[in-house]
Amino acid sequence: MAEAIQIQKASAPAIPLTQRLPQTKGWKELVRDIWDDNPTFRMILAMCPTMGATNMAINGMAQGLATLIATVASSATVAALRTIIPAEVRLPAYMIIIAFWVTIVDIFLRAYLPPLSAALGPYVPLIITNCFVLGRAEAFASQNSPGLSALDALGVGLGFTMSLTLLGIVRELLGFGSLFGIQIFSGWTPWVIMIIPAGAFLLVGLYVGIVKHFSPGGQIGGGA
Amino acid sequence: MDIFLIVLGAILTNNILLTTFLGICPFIGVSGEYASASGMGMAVIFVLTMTLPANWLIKHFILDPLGVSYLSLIVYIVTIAFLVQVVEMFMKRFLPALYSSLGIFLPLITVNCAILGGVLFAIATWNLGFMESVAYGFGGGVGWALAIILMAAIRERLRFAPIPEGLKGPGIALIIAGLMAMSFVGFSGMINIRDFGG
Amino acid sequence: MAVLGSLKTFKGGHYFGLFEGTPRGQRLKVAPLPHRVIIPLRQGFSAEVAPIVQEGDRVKAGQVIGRNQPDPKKPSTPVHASISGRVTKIERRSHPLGGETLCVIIESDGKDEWEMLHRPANYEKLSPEEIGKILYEAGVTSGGQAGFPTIYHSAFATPDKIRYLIINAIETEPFCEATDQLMYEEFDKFVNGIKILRQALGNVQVHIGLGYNRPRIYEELIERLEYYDWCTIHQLRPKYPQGDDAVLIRTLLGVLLPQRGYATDVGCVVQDVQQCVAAYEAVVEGKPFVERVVSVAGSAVKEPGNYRVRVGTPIGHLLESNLKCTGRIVMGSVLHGQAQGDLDAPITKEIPAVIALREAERELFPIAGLGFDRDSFTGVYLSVPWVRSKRATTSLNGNPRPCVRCGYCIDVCPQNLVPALLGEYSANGLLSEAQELDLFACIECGLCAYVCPSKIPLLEQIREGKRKILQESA
Amino acid sequence: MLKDKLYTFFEKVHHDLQARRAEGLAVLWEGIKDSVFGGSEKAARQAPYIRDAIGMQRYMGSPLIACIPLALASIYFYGWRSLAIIVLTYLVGMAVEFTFCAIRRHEITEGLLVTCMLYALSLPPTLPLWMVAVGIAFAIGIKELFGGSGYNIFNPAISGRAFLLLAFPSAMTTFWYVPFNPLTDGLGGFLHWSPQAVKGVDAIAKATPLGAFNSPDIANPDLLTLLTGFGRADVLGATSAILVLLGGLYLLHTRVIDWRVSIVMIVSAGLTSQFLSFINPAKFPDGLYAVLSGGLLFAAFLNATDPVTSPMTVRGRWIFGIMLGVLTVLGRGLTGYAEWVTFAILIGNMFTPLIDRFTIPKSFSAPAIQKR
Repeated sequence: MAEAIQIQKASAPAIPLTQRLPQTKGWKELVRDIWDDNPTFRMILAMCPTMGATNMAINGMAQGLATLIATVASSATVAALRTIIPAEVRLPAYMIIIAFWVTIVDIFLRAYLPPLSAALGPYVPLIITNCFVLGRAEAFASQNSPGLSALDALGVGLGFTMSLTLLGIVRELLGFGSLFGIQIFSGWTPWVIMIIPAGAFLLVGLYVGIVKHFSPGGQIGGGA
Repeated sequence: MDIFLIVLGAILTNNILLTTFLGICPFIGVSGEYASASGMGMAVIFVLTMTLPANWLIKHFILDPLGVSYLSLIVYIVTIAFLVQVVEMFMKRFLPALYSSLGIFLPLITVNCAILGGVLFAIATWNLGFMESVAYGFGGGVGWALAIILMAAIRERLRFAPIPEGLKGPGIALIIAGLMAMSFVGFSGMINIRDFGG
Repeated sequence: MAVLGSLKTFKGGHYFGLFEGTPRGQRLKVAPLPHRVIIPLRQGFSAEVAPIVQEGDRVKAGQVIGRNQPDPKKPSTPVHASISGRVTKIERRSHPLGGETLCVIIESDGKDEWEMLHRPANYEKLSPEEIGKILYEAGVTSGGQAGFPTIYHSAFATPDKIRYLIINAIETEPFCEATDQLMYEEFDKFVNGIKILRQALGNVQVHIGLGYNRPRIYEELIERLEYYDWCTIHQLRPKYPQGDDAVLIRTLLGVLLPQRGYATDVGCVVQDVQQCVAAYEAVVEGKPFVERVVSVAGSAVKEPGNYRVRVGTPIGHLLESNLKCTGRIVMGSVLHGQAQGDLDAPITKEIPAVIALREAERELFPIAGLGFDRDSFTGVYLSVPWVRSKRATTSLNGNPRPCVRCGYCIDVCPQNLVPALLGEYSANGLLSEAQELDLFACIECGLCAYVCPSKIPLLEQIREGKRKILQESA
Repeated sequence: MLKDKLYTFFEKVHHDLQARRAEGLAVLWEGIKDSVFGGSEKAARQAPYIRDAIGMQRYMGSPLIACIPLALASIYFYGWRSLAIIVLTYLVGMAVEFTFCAIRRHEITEGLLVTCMLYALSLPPTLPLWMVAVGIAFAIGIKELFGGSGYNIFNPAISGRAFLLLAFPSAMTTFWYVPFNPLTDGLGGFLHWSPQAVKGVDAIAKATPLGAFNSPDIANPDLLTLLTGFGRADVLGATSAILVLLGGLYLLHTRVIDWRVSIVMIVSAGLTSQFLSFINPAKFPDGLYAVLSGGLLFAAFLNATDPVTSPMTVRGRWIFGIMLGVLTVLGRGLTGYAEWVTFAILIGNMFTPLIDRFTIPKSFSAPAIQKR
């Protein structure tokens, strides 16, 4: 965890893509978080839901959005409470805050979208241990205003949602021949391997390689 | 016999890492060197074997009777963090040799999803009994440790391999994990831990 | 005397086929006297001695031309002129076994006058010290590339620590036939040389390692040494590198040599046939060690043969009229020796053979060949025992490729190492890990690189690794 | 001399390609030159100055020689379609490998030829051709992602096959032809495209030996059928056990494969199955049947012995062989998959670096002594 946070801090400066875009602080944070610090493909964080919840595009998207909401909410909360929480107990406190928000999201999903909740299984509660949620809280929200923190978390969450949806699309397309549940190829021979864990590992590995190949630089990390 | 089957199943058919994707981040991050990988593996075995029964007890004797199971996530994570702290302090005090080899990995484990994930799968999803939970905790830890140790040995052998630049490090590790998962598919259907749940 | 019935051998190794241009069974011929000899003032790894002649001096064969004060820390022996004539030059040249050294160049006067050592009446009455002194004065150095002085004032062989004298009478290097021939032709000198060396070491136990493909010598040795209980004759499989000190001692005595150590560290002195003969000639005939036997061999040589050659003879003198095509000249061993570009490089006391190999030749689709004349550790070619000469060129016989971990190098390694890993680690700078895998147990026999189907220069990588480690620790 | 002229030509074109910065093409051209001259023109620049006659071409050529009878037999048994599978495999495999070599500028290695042959021979004769192409593309692609021959942790042919097994399980495991039988069909497959084309849908009614064993209502083929392959439905290369054995013995003779992997694997599988058949004859066949069915012989001689993916130490090879044999039999009996040889080899490959790590032999030397 400590490692992951350091990596995130270290990777912040000198990103060319950010300089070609509008230069407001919030916007910069957002873009950096979506692309250059993309939690899955560049930071290699939060791998469990990345693979566990992406066998269908809709699952990937739902998992991504759930994570996004939890991240934004907890980052904003942490930022709001940053002056109150004593430094010594900040990590446990952050975890409790995150666990609280994740519980809310989980209960919400169970109440209003039960099939989706069943499909995602324990991967929604597992958002608690997605290191980048805690990472954003520790690295950014603990030093910034709630608004900026929410924007920062939104960036990360969008990047995460994007990656998961992308993975889900490919896996569903090859695995079922459909997209968001709609059959695209008729008479498609399903590639079963894309639905089982092995396919997830291989695909994420390839994605990581491709992303790193086409935009080298930045920090590829991998911590807890 | 059931206990033995659960341990075996947790290692082979329901490998916590290769079939349920738990604990991949440290699996990728710490598998670069054999020594640290085996240290991390041992630490996970240790913590998982302890936290699973502890959380089982909390669920069945505190949360369920009080009817506050909606708080379970928060309680689990706090318990895990607390237990890891206790283990760390205990080790530092009484087992300094073990502490020096595992100590640096212990704080990392709190946010290792293998721990919380193991708890959620065993207690919430499959609803295992107490002894079964202990067995699953131990077996899951062993399965995770086995995977990371294999991965470390493989990556040590690939030290000088001309892997494409983009895949070096995490990329190739994920692909290796994919092939490992492919070979573990062979075990599927042998034992299913779900069958032992209530 | 104890005779051991069973054949002894060691793990690994390789039986080489009979290569094209091997002078097997050819009688020793006396090489014509060279017009000029170049005599290095250093033997192998021992210390360089100071010249005691000057340019223009006249010398006789066997006359001392360089010596140091005896110093146990820097072992050396006197160096003798090997022909009679005039010293024309004293200059630094490269030593055929590596490095630079001072050399004395003598122009022959064609007379071949000798200056002998003082000759005692009966060697059997001499004390070890006296024999040692004679051997020292005669410049008898041990064989092998180390080239240490045999006994006297050597820091590596103090007689009281020595328990065994080991006679290396098995020649397993490809192309090296001269010492075997010497054993046949000078059998008396050989046997008496063993006795003299034993006496000089204080009557230690003697173990003779002999190839089992030499049954005649074996029977003669038994006949001659039957009544001595200090002597054991071992019949060994003629597998390369049985003649290496570490392998020979392990096979005969079951003792492991320490890493970076020598035979003397485990109480052994290993001597070759040539040294036994030289010891006899020095002590009984008073002849300094200025002439040795050398095989002139290889696929580029017209008439391979075994010669008695004066030390310091330039290899060009032996080869120039004898080459049938251009080739690569290797001194000593084709497996671990040095290629020599300079035809002026002199024969030294340590060099048993001069080998000229044909250069690699282009072949169309060599993969399609049946390969009756190919030597291989594997059975992929139909190389058969009745083909009497195997092809010997410098060709790699394949393309360099990444290691496929076939394990052949492990199979052949006589030291039970993992050469593929040693090479990989050495080449990639993981020196401490290479050392953990006992890099220094490697005896540099070269077999790993010989058998490697991926044509990885393992020997060179391992040597480089050792060199780097020694540099770092120095 | 023809060969000298040819060599100069090769050198000239290579030089031209490099001058035009077409380095990818230059790499391919170099590969063609290497296959013509076999490295015979390259000289040893360092000791040892003479080298063993075996090079990678001949080393990798030996399994191919062992496979030629199997390939011919597969054409006989299953018609020209099996040749189409083999040729397609080579075309796609080479295309993928050449692309990688040209992009990554590393030499083309001979392992490709073996991989393609072993992969093609381990496929069922009914497999759609596009699946053949996908599988071999995966196999070679994964190998190249690891850095090419010599660095691949997993046997490429087996990983390609495993990919197909997991991606298209029904195509890989349900449809089997009855092969042409020399006793009744004369020239058999040499005259036909596939058994189905002659015998109609009935041809797809046969179970493989393992399939027959696993389903109680199909009679097990007898020993002679298993050995000769006459009337035995199986994958292309493993139909006739005798031919596989012949190839295996040839490879053992050449030392290209190690008996410590192949024979040990076969024997341990046989013993394990024999022993377990006493306990549960419904799930475990007797030893001989276990060895002769399910492609075990083929895999033991040709796949498991792949040097890159099996341990390099002697003790390691023992462990590897025993592990594979036991795993195969246990897996077949305890899980639903008949294809356990494939999984066992993948698992063995996975363990190889670890086994190698712990089986480094102890050198024949005493520790260094302190010098004065």
